[in-house]
Amino acid sequence: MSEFPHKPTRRTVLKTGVAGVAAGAATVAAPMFFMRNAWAQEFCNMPTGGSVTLGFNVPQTGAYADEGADELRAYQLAVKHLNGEGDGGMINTMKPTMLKGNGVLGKKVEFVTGDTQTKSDAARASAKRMIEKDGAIMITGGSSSGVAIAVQSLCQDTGVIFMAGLTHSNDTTGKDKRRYGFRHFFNAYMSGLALGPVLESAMGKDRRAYHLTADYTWGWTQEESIKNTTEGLGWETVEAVRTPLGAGDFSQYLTPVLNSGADVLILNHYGKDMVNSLTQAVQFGMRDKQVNGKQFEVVVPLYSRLMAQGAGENIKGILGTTNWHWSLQDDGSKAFVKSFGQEYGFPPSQAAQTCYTQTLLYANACETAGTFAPPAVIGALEGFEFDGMGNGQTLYRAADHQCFKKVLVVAGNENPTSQFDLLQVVEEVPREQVTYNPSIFGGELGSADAKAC
Amino acid sequence: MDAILLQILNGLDKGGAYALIALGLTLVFGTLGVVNFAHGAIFMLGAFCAVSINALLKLEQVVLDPTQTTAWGTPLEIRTPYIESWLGEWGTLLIQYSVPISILFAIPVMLLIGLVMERGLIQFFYKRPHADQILVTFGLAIILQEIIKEIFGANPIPQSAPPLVAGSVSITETIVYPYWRIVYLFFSLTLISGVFAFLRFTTFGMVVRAGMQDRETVGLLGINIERRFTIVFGVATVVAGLAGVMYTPILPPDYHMGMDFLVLSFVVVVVGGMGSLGGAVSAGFLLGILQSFASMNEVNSILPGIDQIIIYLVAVVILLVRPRGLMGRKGVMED
Amino acid sequence: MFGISKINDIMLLVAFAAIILAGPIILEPIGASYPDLLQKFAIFGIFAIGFNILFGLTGYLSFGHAAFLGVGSYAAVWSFKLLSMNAIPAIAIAVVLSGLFALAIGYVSLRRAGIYFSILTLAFAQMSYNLAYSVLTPITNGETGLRVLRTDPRYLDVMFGADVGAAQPTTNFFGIEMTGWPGFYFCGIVLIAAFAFSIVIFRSPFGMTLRAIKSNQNRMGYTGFNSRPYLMSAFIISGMYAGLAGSLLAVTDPLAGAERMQWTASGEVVLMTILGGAGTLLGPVLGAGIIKYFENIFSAFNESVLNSLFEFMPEDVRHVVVEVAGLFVGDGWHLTLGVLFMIVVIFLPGGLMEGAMRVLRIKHSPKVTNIGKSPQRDIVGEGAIEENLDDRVRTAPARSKPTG
Amino acid sequence: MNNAVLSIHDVHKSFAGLHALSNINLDIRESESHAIIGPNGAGKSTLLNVCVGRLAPTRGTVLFDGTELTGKHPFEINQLGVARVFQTPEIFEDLTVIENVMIPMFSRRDRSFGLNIHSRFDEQTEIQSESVQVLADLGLGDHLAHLTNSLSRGDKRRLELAMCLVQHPKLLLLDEPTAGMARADTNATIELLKRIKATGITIVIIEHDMHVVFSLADRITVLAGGTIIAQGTPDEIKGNPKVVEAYLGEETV
Repeated sequence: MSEFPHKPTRRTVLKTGVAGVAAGAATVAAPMFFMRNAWAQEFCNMPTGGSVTLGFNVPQTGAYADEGADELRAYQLAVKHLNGEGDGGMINTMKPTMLKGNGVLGKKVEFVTGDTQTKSDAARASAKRMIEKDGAIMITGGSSSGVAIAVQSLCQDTGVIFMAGLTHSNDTTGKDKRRYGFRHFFNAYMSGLALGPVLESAMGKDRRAYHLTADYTWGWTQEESIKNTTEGLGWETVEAVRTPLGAGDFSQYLTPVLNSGADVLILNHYGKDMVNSLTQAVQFGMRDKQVNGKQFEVVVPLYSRLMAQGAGENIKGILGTTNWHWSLQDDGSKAFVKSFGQEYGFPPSQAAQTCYTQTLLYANACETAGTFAPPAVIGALEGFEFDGMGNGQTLYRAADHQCFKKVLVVAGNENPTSQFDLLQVVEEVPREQVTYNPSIFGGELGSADAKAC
Repeated sequence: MDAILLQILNGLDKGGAYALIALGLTLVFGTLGVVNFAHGAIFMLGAFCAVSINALLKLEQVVLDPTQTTAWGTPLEIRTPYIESWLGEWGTLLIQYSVPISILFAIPVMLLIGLVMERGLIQFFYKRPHADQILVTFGLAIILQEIIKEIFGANPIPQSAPPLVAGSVSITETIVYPYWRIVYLFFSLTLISGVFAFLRFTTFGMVVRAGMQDRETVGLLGINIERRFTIVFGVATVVAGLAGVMYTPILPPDYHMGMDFLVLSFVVVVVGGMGSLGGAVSAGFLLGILQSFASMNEVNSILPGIDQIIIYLVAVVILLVRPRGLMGRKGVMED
Repeated sequence: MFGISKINDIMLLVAFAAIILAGPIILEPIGASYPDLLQKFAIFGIFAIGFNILFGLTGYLSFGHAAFLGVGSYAAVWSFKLLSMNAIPAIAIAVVLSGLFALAIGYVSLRRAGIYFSILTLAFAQMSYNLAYSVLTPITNGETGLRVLRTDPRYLDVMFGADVGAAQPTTNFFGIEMTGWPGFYFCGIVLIAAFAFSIVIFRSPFGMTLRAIKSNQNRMGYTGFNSRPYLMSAFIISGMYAGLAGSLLAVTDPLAGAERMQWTASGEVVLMTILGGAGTLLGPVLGAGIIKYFENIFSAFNESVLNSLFEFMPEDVRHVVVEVAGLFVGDGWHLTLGVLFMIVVIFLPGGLMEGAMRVLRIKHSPKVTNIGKSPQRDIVGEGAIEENLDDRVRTAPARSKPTG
Repeated sequence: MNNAVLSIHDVHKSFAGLHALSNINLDIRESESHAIIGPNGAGKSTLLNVCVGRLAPTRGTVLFDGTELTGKHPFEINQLGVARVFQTPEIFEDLTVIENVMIPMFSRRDRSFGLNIHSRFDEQTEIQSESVQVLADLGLGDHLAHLTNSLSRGDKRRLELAMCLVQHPKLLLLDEPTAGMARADTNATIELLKRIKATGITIVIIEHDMHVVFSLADRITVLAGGTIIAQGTPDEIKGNPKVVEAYLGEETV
């Protein structure tokens, strides 16, 4: 029927399967036999027509819905640019590039969308729909690490490339890395490495830190990474307290901080939790306090503009890291902000930038490889070195599929000139400083073999 | 010692919110016999009253400045709230005091919402079993929540406390507490006493209390108990709504905050005793304080994760050893 | 006299089986014919059937059934990790464990009835979820979810000489991989079996006793029944159904996340059951299908899909229509769900099955006034309770009426 | 007096200091019809509730067939052979008439619990035909497959009686079986109860209607203010001045 524009590409297969049921009555083995033969493609969802379908899997409901909406905007923009519509955005600044603005490998780019609900189950169900029903050749998106890891391992199993969206946990390209999964976004470990020197110069070597950590995987990896860094500086960790996800009111975790002798509060929270804990920490007067003869400081290792909006004035002057910010003045960033801003009327978020870039990088890898076959595309992405995408010279490291690029240390803007001008770049930490040895996290990539899905 | 004192303060604060929501829930249950799963959503609507007023006050006049451009090439917009350009500093002051102003606005709005809800939906469910009431109000909660999300987005929207009571006060050398939280605590105590006084000292309240004891008899006296109960529903809505308004500076509101509070406040009602006003209030404060204590490092190191389940654990224990709740009347829902 | 016979039930079951197995063709026109969604239909159908055995028959509204689903999933994944990638031990362990879990929770929760029971189950489920998400991470792998790794021991597989650790393992049923269409047929057949068992329960004296408990628990006491073990059995059976569904989730996709234990997930199965019609046989399966369809298909409608859908309209009209429709699909699918749900609770407490009976104008089907209070037993046969009774009564050996 | 089926010995029941029953000693003999009468608030229903385990007496014992009843659950007491009809019929409103009657029979067969899922409810032919018989007997033969909420009040009472009778109880407790009935209906009920009595079941009946009491009762106990003020055959009671004063007086004046 016409209302479902992306017809299943394997109608015939279905019919064979169902005919099998009809004919073979109760036996189950028969249809499966037929199906397996019918599915013998070269690789999963090989595009056969004049178009190629990408799957954009973002949170549309739940706490990260706004972030998901921004990601989706970026994806739509990327598709436009790939198909040669609009001003081309970062296609013009990317180097080296094989993209010509005529689709990918001459095929028009189409897309399907899905709702991850920020739940692993829902995200996998949605990704499976894209793979099984809509014939997506690549899945991208996600706004939390749990989801990214869950979808990434699904993609490994089905042989579909996954270009992770916003995911900051070390695990995504650490112990849970996969051959079919790629991450452009930075991670908690890099946040720690980047923050270290800045914290040192801003707060000195003699500090006592108190961590509040969201009690789940991402929170723990970030806590560990930041602790490593700060303890390396000579800071003392007074306490690291786990807070339940979605606690709402954090007062019972904040009051002990004040009398613990700590003079730095590190909030390993994200999203709503971060908005709440930071707002409340400021209300408790933490930013006006003097402890141990020093100004009490709050640090939020991972920042995003949407969170900054949620926390309002409370973020002023608070340090953190971010993957990218729209106020950067390199050609790539300027080009991207320009086309995004003209399209939607406001600047893109870091989530939008990473999603846009990932889409372009995938398309470029296909062009480079000359095929959509995942093993070749993976080969083209691994070790790919590029520039002009807003993050300076960037390397997609082959060993763990993590992008290495500069990390921005930012602080809440004291005098914002507009409602979007919330963060201010304090330092652009060079790539060399945040590069680490891939072996520290373990994990294995697995095989790149093509699979018939 | 200070730590304990602070945790009691935290608990009272949290408890204030629980108690205000639970008060309405239990009032509605005691009078109308309705289990209202949309009560959390009402709390959320109250919070968004504050957001709306703030947004209205901040309605901006946009002037394009052709000499400056944005990063994407359009002329820079210079935004000033209309109210500031009309009233100058007074306008700024109004924006800063948007939360207290919202209270004035929220009372009629929430009352209206309550009456519409009761007349439009709840009244048809008086005779239906609790399960039906739970389900229909649960559906309503989803709808209200999605409408708010459609209008305001999913991201929390911060509201600031008026400058007069922003920041924190030092009670002693080591006890520093946010001004607004103290205001909130007093506010909730006042509101609770207001509701109690209303029920105790007005004839209206007396009829309502009598109706809670024995609906049939009061009905037999020729008093139109139904109409009064409609107003009671409105009062419960206003109480939850005001709790929502006042909570915005503490917790930047988002569309889902109602659901987060709903389950907790239900537990509070059950622990206090279904239909018992005093029970709801005392259980609210009690659970708030217990939750605060359970979150202390000293406690958590002995019983890891206890802070995440303490409220539910208390509910389970109470329901088993004293099914009518702390202050519930004997025989009410005691099966 | 009961308006329904064994033959009716067998016919119902056969028709049901035929529809399930032919699902891939039947659902093709509405775009739902792909393995993952059909697997979900089957799995959540089982979940809802099980929930209905508790809620539909006894009227006890549990808000914590997702906990059993979660336990089933975790148990199954652990079986994959420690024993074998074969689905059978995983399912068996999951069903047993969730049954035990239901025994423990039921023992406590069933001491209370009504809304107290609901709150107790809710409290238990929330505790399970909170713990699974954080403190129990060594068992549940927290936020990321428990997954099968290449390096897991799998003692049973090793014993039977499988080459463990060579490649990323996949779940199987004696060699048949449990993904894609085979996965669906496997779940479908389990669903048919689960449905058959629910017919057995519904038609058995046990099932009738459960209905009687719902109808008047007080009278049950004066009739010599101890309600507690009946309720307990219903609770455990329904928990085991949930565990079965959870294990199938893991079989088709070996990852168990904590979110599936959240109370909103419990709310979802309540929605499914009521939407379809609590207390009916087919209703829960229907409800599960509709909600999963919404979740997966409606949520994927974006503006471009809508535009092409309403292409036949003139530009301006289309713009408005797309704008309005956009509120209810894509990121607004929760709104549609809420609206649909309220409509059902308010106007059609018997769920869609009651609606179907009204449309089909089955005679004497009494109007359902409360959820779950449906005197109608099912669309097939029992809807016409009063139809063929008169003949039977006449043949019954009636003595003269004593009331002269 | 050694053939007592139910013997109530020194039973006291008080609610928050209020004495609802005090010093009740009463023996119900086998196969007799025993009426308990008394003005409103005399404690008749309380006494019945104590007998079926709904209320626990504050003091005293209730023996049924030599078994102590106090502290037992209603379902256990029922299984010993005590059935009760309520003032407002307690039936299964959502089930059909025949189902209402079959369920008590399952209880008789399975005792308090049976996980009967190996057979179909509608294939219990023995139970079914007995139910049909009893229902036809009570004049409900036309309503077998009707939902009970469509029955008239009188029919509901008869149904409840049928539910008790199929269990073949040794003792049948009736709480105002004719309250609110029209004369003709009352008479029909009296006839019915006479026939039940003829089968040898022991009956305890609480009744306001003296016509019913004197047509049925072998013996009568008069309660007033929570104590027994008189006991004896109908003739003895009729002539008892205490009873006339306490109870009959107000009615016969």
